[in-house]
Amino acid sequence: MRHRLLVSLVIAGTLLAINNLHAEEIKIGMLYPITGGGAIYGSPAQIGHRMGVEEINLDGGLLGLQAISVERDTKLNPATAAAAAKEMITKDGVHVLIGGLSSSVGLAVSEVARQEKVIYIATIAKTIQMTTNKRHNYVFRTASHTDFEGDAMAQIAEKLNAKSICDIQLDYAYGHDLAAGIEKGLARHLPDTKIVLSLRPKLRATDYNVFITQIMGAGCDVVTGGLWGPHFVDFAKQATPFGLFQQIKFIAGGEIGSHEIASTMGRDYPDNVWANSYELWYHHPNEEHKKFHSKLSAQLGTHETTMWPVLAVIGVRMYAAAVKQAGSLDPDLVAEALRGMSIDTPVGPRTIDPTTHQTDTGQFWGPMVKKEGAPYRVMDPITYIPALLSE
Amino acid sequence: MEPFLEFIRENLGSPGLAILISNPQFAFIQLLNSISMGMNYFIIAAGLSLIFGVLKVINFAHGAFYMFGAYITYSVTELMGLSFFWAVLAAAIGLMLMALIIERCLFQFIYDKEHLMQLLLTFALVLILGDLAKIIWGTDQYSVAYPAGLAGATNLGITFYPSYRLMLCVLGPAIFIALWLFIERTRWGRITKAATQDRDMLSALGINVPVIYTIVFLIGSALAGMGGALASPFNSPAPGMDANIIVECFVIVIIGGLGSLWGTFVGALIFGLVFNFGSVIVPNAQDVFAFLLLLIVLLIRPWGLYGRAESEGQ
Amino acid sequence: MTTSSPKLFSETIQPHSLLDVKNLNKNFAGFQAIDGVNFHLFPRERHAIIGPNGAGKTTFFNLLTGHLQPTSGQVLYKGHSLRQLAPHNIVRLGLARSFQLINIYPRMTVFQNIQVAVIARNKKHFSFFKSANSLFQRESEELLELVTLVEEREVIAGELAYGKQKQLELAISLASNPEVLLLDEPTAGMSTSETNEAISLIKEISSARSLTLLFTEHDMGVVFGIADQISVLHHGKIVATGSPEEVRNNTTVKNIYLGDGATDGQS
Amino acid sequence: MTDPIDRAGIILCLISLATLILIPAVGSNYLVDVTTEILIYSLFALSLNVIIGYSGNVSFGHAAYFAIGGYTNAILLTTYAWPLVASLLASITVTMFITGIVAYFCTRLTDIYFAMLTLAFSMLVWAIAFKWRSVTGGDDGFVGITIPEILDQRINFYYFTVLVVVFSTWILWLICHSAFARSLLAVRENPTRAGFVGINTRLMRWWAFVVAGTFAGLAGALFAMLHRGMYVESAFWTQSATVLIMTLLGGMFSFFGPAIGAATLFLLERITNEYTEYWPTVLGLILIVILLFLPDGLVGLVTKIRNYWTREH
Repeated sequence: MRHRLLVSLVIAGTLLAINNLHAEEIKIGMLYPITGGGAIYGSPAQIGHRMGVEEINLDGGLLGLQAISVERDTKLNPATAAAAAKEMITKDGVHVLIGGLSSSVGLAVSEVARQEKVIYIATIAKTIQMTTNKRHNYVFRTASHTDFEGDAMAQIAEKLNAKSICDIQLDYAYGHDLAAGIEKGLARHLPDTKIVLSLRPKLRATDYNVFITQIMGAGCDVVTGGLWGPHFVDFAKQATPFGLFQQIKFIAGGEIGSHEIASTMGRDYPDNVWANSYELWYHHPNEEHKKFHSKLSAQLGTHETTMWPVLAVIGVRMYAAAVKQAGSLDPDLVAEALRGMSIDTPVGPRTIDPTTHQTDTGQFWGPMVKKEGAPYRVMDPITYIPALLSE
Repeated sequence: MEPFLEFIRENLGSPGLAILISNPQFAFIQLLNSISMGMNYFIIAAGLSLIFGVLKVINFAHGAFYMFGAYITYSVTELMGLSFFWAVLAAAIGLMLMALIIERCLFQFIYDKEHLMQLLLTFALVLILGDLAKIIWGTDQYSVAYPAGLAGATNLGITFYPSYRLMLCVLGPAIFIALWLFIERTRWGRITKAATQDRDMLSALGINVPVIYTIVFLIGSALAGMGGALASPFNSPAPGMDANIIVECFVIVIIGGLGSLWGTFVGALIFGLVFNFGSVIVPNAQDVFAFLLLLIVLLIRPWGLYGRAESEGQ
Repeated sequence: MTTSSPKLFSETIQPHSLLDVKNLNKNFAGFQAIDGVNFHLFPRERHAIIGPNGAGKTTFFNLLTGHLQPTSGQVLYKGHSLRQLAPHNIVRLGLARSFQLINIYPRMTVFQNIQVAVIARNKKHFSFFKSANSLFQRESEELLELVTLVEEREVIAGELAYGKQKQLELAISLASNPEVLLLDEPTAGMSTSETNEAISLIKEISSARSLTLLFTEHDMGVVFGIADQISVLHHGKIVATGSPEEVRNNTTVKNIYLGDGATDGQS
Repeated sequence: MTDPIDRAGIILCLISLATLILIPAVGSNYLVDVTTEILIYSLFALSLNVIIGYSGNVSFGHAAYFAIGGYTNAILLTTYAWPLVASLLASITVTMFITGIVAYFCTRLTDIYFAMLTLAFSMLVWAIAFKWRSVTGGDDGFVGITIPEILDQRINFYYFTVLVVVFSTWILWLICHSAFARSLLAVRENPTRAGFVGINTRLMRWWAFVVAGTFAGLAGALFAMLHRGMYVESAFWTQSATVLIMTLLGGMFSFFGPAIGAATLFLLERITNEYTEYWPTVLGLILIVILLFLPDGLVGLVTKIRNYWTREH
């Protein structure tokens, strides 16, 4: 029984090995969750990834080679992602890995990249570890990270003149990291303001009443939170009847200012929320963004577009630019080119720090307000808070 | 040992307990939180419990039914523009239809198989229904508005409390009483109850047992759909919401005692209380409450609070 | 063959009895299934317990083997209390039983069915690395011979004919090498010819192995064919004990089987 | 449940072993990686079958012991820099010890209650791995496990895995064909009868649980080394469900069935994922087919076909 399977495996493996001998294409590996709960983000990111690859080919390819996209579902599971990353490298022969949504998936893929000496560009995962203690030669990040995000939130708290702060973060890696980032940011911008209450609802929590009532009893004037996606939607829907948003200002990290959250919530989007987003379809920081948006909206078939595709596109572009500069696919040369690499993107210029491998990815921040004619809330005024840890 | 002690220190100790003791209003609000949460869970778990009681099948797909209920509510209210009441009805009926198809095409063939087989068949359904929801509704998340008149808060004298959640506090017991009356006071109910105890006896009496199975499965599924519909204003329909709820429903049904409606009701309340008061006292242990509760109950009472032992002498 | 013959309605504990039951009660949610039974089993007896349906025979049996726990009273085997003792410990003391409904391992072969019992008696069931196939082959085969199942050695037990399954179960019980063998309705559901074979088989085995036998049975042919002592159970009480002759002539017993008790038995 | 050690069986085993030894000669890193992972999952599934197939209890939390073994190995190798052999032995011992405690409580119950209690315990293990960040890395995962330099080479690690898995399989094979396993089968088939021939049924089930958990721990330890990381998802109940499906797919009434199921499911998932994002549906349909038509799994199917064939000719 067992040997038959193995024999067929051997045959399959031989064929694949032969296949891989002549690389005539540049294989761009993609790792996003496209099934289960993570698909809310992974599926739009997948579209962006494909757009990025298409761009390369429209541009005449790289080093005279066409680019193709090799895609795998991570299922938001680090072990699955690691196995998929390995498979893409050893079987499909990808030249680069791009993507990764959660901290653990990002770190797991980064570990594979280190072992296999393949470039990995993290486009969404924000964990600080990736570019600090877990950094290695081949990992780069185009996403923001929790220290940048926390610092921006502290800056807004300063602008809002916060006296005492309640912090609510999901009880997992991103939440813990962001809480630390906010604390560091507060030390810089508002050294006298204290966090009076720290709450940690579990990841994928469904009931926030117990936390909402604690916040309302704690006497803070500002809440900082990293409740992303459905967490924020549920929290806000449950907090509104308590009148939380009438009493307290909410600084929401986790891209709560993005189009998909605002449009999903429509008229239920609460008052007094200051939120962030990587990109806003109605805000054009440069000419390229207009073109990008019309292309994306044609792709999606809707005028309004989500934020995730641009993150994926930036990752692919960063790699393409590095290959061009290195004039080679050799990962060491490409990594060398990536250090300090600077490109233009639809959301402004982006540069990778040569020592930390972290891109200076800032975000748009602003209060979410009702506007004439818009069916849902928009950010206004929009401020770009750059990725600088000001002293 | 040192890292373990640190781990304990990190996770214990909060100002919550002090507030709870010193502020009765705060404690009262937590009580309301517990009840409304428990009732939301009860409506869903009652269906699970009913199905187990009669069919002896632990239905993993119950969470998926709940998710479909929430999605249907979104479609009916936001896309078709009908009122919330019709959406709840549509969710219940929609799930009944879905359950009918599943029961006739799949379930009826595995009633005589081992429990493991049945459990895994429902697990297969979870996988397929998850993809089906993705095909129909995509991977976006949606928001369902509170029904008119229940969006705000009600003044209870001591405190204001969200009207919608208060409605759940009333609706939960109402559904419990309705189910109880159905089982205790109607012919169909009595037959159903008899079916929980001895299937062979019923078929010997000439009662069409398969029909009872079908009906119970439909009612149980309708409750899941209704639960999803009722939760949708504060739990946004999104992929993966089935997985978020099903394990907690298992915990409730098992600590109450499999197949006992009263047990499920009590289990849901206990779960609500432990979850809410636990979150106040130990604010970062939400992940553990459900399983700790299950563990403690099963260690003390292996067949749940109101469950009966499988057989004497075993 | 038989040794002492106790008096009718004996209340005193004989020093040499194997099994003593003292004032045994079992109550099922208000229903008194066993009502203050005193009973003694002496070495090498072939003792039958009879009584109409619902008299409490099977309950009494299950109480003796620890399968049920009594509400009150005592079961002593060679002076040891059996209360709270797990089945496997009771078997260790030399008490084996069969069941009224067939109780074998249906998906294992006939040989394996018997072998498991032999393994257990030799306390080899925690041998993790001793290959099972050749273990206790001779001993298991002897038992197969004893119950005349040699030809069915490799048959899956669940596929055997009913009578043969009963024979197999007897062999399983014998494999624990008991001093006392308790058989619950050993011929229930058998055809006449199977029953006759079973009677001679049981007789033969019990004398060959010097077994003490305690069994319940409703077929009087079987009872009088095997037993040298009979106790009559009625409404959870033992109303008579004695030799077959004595019991046959006992008026109470006659009343139970012919008089009012007969209708009782139908309920 | 009998696997007669006939000549054909021995030849089959030798061929499998030879194939395993020769695989790296093909020169495909992918093939080596996939085979390594399949071997680990095979051991995991084989261990689960000691509970399911032999003692007749369905564990819904087997991933917990896999994770305990994996985390223990990860922590000892990396945080405390233990040598490999010591760390592996310690991982097995720790898993055995914890399984023993859990099994003490679980074996009090049977059937669905047993399944649910194993689920509860496994989720507790998951929660501890999740919350105890300073030791396990929490949900960031325990990334960057240091393994001895010699095993850093893909081929060397492969042969190491072959060695460990083949040896463990041999031990499991001995156990599953021992007097213990035969008595355990009796407990599965008829616990009442088994009790009345003198078998302590609960203790038997306890041992089965411990054996199963221990080998799952070893599989987990290998898994952590292969991925140079251990993640909380490996303790989640969905992982337990996956290994359960593997066991069922191969066939729980034969010794090698679960290993075949593990290999099949693993390859199926890899292949399907390349063509469609609807792997869950594919898995669901596979499950339904097994449950409705192939109760004895792939091994049962092969036996059926062979019987049909021999009858025809």
